[in-house]
Amino acid sequence: MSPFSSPALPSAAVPSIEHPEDLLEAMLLIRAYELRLSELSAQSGTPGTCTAVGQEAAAVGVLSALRAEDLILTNHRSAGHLLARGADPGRMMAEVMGRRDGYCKGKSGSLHISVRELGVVLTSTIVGGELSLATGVALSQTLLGRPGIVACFFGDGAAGEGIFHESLNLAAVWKLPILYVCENNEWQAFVHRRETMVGERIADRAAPYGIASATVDGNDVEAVRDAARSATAAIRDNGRPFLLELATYRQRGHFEPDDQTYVDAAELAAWKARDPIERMKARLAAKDGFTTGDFAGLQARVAARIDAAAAFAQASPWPDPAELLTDVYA
Amino acid sequence: MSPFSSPALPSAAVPSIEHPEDLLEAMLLIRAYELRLSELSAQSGTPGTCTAVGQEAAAVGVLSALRAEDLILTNHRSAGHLLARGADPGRMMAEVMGRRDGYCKGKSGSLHISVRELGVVLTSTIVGGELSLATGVALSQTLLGRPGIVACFFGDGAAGEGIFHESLNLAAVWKLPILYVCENNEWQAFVHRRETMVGERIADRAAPYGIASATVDGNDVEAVRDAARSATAAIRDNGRPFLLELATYRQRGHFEPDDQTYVDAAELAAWKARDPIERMKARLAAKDGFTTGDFAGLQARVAARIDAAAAFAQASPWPDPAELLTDVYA
Amino acid sequence: MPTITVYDAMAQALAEEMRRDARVLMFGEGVATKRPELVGEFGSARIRNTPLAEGIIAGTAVGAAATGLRPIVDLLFAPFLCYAMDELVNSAGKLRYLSGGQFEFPLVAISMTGAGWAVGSQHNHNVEAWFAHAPGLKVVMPSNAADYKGLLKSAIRDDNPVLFFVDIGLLYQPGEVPGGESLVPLGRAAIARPGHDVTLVSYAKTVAVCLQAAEALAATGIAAEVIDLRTIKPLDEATVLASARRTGRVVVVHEASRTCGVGAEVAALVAEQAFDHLKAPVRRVTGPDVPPPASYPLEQAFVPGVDAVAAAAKALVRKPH
Amino acid sequence: MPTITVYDAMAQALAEEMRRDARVLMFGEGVATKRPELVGEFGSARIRNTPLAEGIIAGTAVGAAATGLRPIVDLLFAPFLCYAMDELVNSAGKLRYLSGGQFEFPLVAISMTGAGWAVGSQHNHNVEAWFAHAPGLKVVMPSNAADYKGLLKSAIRDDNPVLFFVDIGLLYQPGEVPGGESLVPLGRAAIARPGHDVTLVSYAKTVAVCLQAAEALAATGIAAEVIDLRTIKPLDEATVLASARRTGRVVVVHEASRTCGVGAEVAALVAEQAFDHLKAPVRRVTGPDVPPPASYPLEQAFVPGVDAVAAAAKALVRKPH
Ligand SMILES: Cc1ncc(C[n+]2csc(CCOP(=O)(O)OP(=O)(O)O)c2C)c(N)n1
Ligand SMILES: Cc1ncc(C[n+]2csc(CCOP(=O)(O)OP(=O)(O)O)c2C)c(N)n1
Ligand SMILES: [Mg+2]
Ligand SMILES: [Mg+2]
Repeated sequence: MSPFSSPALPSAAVPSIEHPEDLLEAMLLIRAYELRLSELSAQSGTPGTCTAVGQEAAAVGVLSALRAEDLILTNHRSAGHLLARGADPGRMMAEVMGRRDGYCKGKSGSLHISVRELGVVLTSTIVGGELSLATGVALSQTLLGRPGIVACFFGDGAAGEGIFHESLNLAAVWKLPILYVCENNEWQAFVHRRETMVGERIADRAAPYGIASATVDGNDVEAVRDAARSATAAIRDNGRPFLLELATYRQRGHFEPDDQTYVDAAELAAWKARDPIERMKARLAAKDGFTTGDFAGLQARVAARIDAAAAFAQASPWPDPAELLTDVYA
Repeated sequence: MSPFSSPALPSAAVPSIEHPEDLLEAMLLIRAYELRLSELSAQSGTPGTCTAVGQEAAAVGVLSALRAEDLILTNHRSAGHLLARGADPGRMMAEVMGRRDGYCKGKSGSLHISVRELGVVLTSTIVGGELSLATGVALSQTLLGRPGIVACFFGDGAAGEGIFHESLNLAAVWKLPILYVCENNEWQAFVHRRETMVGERIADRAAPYGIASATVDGNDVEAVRDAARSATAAIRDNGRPFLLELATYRQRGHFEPDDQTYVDAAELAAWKARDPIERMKARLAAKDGFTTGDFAGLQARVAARIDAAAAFAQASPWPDPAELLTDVYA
Repeated sequence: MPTITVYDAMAQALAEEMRRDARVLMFGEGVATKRPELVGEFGSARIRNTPLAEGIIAGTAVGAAATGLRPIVDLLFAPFLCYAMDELVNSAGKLRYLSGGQFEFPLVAISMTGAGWAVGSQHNHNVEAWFAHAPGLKVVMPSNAADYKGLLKSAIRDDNPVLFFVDIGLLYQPGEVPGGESLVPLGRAAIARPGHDVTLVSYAKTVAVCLQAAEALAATGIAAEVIDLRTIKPLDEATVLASARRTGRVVVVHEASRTCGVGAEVAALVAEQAFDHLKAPVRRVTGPDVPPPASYPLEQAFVPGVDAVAAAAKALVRKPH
Repeated sequence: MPTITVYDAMAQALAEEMRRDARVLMFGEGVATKRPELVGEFGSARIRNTPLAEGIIAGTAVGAAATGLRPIVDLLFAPFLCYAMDELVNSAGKLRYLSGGQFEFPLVAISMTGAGWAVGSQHNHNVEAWFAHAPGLKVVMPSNAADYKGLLKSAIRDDNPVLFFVDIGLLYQPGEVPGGESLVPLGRAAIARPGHDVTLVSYAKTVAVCLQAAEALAATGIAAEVIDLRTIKPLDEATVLASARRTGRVVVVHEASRTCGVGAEVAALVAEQAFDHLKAPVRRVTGPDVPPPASYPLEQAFVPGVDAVAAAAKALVRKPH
């Protein structure tokens, strides 16, 4: 059935991340964006954010495997997903700052940025919120005959909420085309993952629901992309959900600023040594003759974009006070 | 730590179900109790109930493996658990009828009968309610240094609620002594279990949490008792949760009266042929020389108890209207 | 006009709206089992049983609504809404606003509540006020078969999330239901009986209680006006205030517990906006602040009775001012 | 008296009560990480981190409370209570009643809410009225450091489930806190400032708004009495009504949305019980019926301001009657 054409999603152009250098540049952009916001929030009146520094390969690897027609659900730690999908860092920063030109008119702030025109729908900062909504989005895709699958990003912590289990089970029973992407970054705000579960792998929770799964090195952007490609191929083929777990690490605190006094220094150092950007840079240098100069060029390009974004956001006006009362009902 | 002695639970005598004939008699009592209430509710103003006809072996088998010091949580389909624990069928019927002498003064009705003095605590008719509470009861046992473990009965449907997952995970992480007993009776009110999950076994959901599990024939009372004995022995030994799944079948409707038009006749007939009472009776006849006369004797004893119970309940007065406003706050 | 039960009136509304709009679908625990005629007409893609998991049922509806479908979910008994609060309140009610208006949430969440089945407060708990207090939601709770049909149809056509409460005490009550579209708009109260001495404001099963009380009052020479709110949010303030200003005396009646209930809102509204016309205090006759019990006589005692409503109205009319 | 923040006042209350009663324990997401001093003194059995799962955190507290422990759970931000509604409402609030009084539920559920951090309505949503509307629960929401300490201690000692709301706008505000036991009883409002022309009834962060408004009103010759409810359920009706009868004019002020909020209850109470003493309508000055936005200026605009409160009070006093 699909006699009704609902508004197509997404409606804007989605960039393709194809070449190894694109992967690196996308990660650099995310890193620069998040570090800039961290600096700003440390100094002045800019609100704090949840950064995903150290997890850029997860966002970029998965997004590079998606198609324009696919839809995405994400959460509080969403900047990487949004930027890799092609969101404008200026409008994102404006949103973080609560300004008029933000993607959500400043009403969201950093925690629930949706960009409908890019197919990034229904972002929720309720941990597990995206898991509760993804099934419905996938049901729409299926019943309205739209081609895209649904990618749903969530954390290892979210996998402790009951709604994770309800979502997986329904997706399995109803055969919904969902790529569940668990960014297992070892932290759940101020609690280490180890304190919250027996065992190591979230992916193990898929099998009882009859859902296929895989765990890959989430700090290797090409490994993530390859795993996401085969997972999405399977979903497009059989219409069933798949759970992809990305083993990674949250290098900075939960919410800026965060002194990380509760973090084990050795663990942090070990993961910093596996930084996804450094690894990709080294691989490019070794394999493709990527030079320091090439890298500097990428960094300059990224820095310029972030400078422009910050300037745009800071110049954006506050919302009109009357906005307090709009957008409640359709 | 346990400097504080909180009121001991349970405080009343709990019967022991030892001999094969005890197992049979306990099942017969449950069957007679539930059929009597079904008849009463079909005729007159007696409220309907959720019966567990066909599932008696589950209740009796597990309860026969528990000790007096153990605590029990159950749900809307609790009559078997209560009776096997030694609850007075007269006070139970009075509760079902909303009378003053009910275990809960008539305020519960059939759906949430708790009997604190027997250690049957916090019965909830919210599907999954018992799963949400069992962890706290087990935490009390552990921290207050009380010896008993906690048995938590729930259905295959309850295993679809997210709280099931949260409960198992917390019990595993905190090492709580809980025997999770899933009575998989193939029905979830008016929905067949097959429509609600991929695969057949609820027990498969335990492993990802590091929880041991087993599935046994829930219509074989001795098999259930044996499985419950080894599960409880493991829990008493290692202090960790265990999930025991009992494969059984709900022979009557969800809530009396129920015409079961939605039930597959062949499936129902196949399960009726595996009736737990008939099977135990046949086994006793074969192995222990149990005669038709012996059986008639048991049945007569049980019938007399149920007659007396019904008479007691029907004679019990309605609660005083002032009771509407009591028992809200401690 | 044909006389049918509330249950059948709702069944008509569902079938008509599904026929009208292929984006409308319905799911929930046992929905397909209980409505085989809808499965027959619309197929199993649009009428679905679900696993037993209210959170994901509601969440799926919210996600589907935002992306092109118009789901109806049956969440059975109102206390089970507790498992779906995040999806209804934090997602359906807030994500339009938080996204700066990017999404619409045309969905209906049906649940049953109220005394009548002696099943106790884990099945019977009137929580409509919760959803009136939360932003971004609409709340409907009709009192008769025609309104159940007409309001359910309007709720399905509305582009916002609507909580649709069914009073189980009314479910099998027959009533006249007009043919044709017979839409009843959301947000419009009905004057169930006109009168000029005192206004009885109510909704759901206690509308009938108020009508009986009005009948009894008429016998003593008091003309009571009975207002059936029908929609709790948006509240039809104009109709309530016009009546309050006309009669100068208001009794608010509902089954839900008193504290912070819908009656508090109506009383506060009247005390604020119709104060100058009031000839007597605004009275509330409501269920008590206790969990509804199962025992039949206690359950019945929970619900405001005709005598209590009539007595409250009489006291206001007699009051010198 | 020492001056400490609300956060520290609460920390004192927790430590003192855990010292006093070995059955008291506390758990929640990050509780042990954030309170290492309590872990140090009381050990990791009594101060626990949990998995990220509000339902089971609350349910565990309910089960533990019924069987001998006295748990405190930190559920972080009030919107997350949506995941714990079943456990709080259907279990903690009802199972004593449904069991005919067999169990007690001495537990405290702490959560934060209110404007101040510009985090939007999935972190900031004042839902205290929900729990006042549900049976069997108590609800506390203090306005100053001394009350945070004294009421938290009383909540921990209470044998019933208490929802303890922390206004994040107050969390790091300093205040004088007396030494010693300094218990503040549940259910008792405070007269934060006496006056005879108009009564401002409030709680949490808007008490300070009312005090500033009272100051401004004093400059124009109007003596406003400010009542700090402190406990929302049980509501101290006597204190509110005595003041309303004395001044004849009442403004209810809170940050939560208007419809079916605590202000509706207070206004309805006054309109019902103090009607004969009222010289003017009962006014509500509350947050609007919209989700609190993240953008800082919009978030601030959500909260009732000094000017709005003073203007409402002035209008009542000027009103001829
Ligand atoms: C229901 C709910 N509980 C708690 C929080 C507070 N919180 C925000 S993020 C977070 C940690 C989430 O951990 P995880 O799912 O692993 O995602 P990560 O932050 O590591 O990306 C917590 C506890 C929340 N936003 N929602
Ligand atoms: C949260 C909730 N949802 C729905 C119901 C209605 N209901 C009562 S029993 C039941 C079926 C439960 O199935 P299962 O857990 O398998 O237990 P069984 O009844 O088969 O013993 C349902 C849907 C309920 N009581 N609570
Ligand atoms: Mg994480
Ligand atoms: Mg079942």
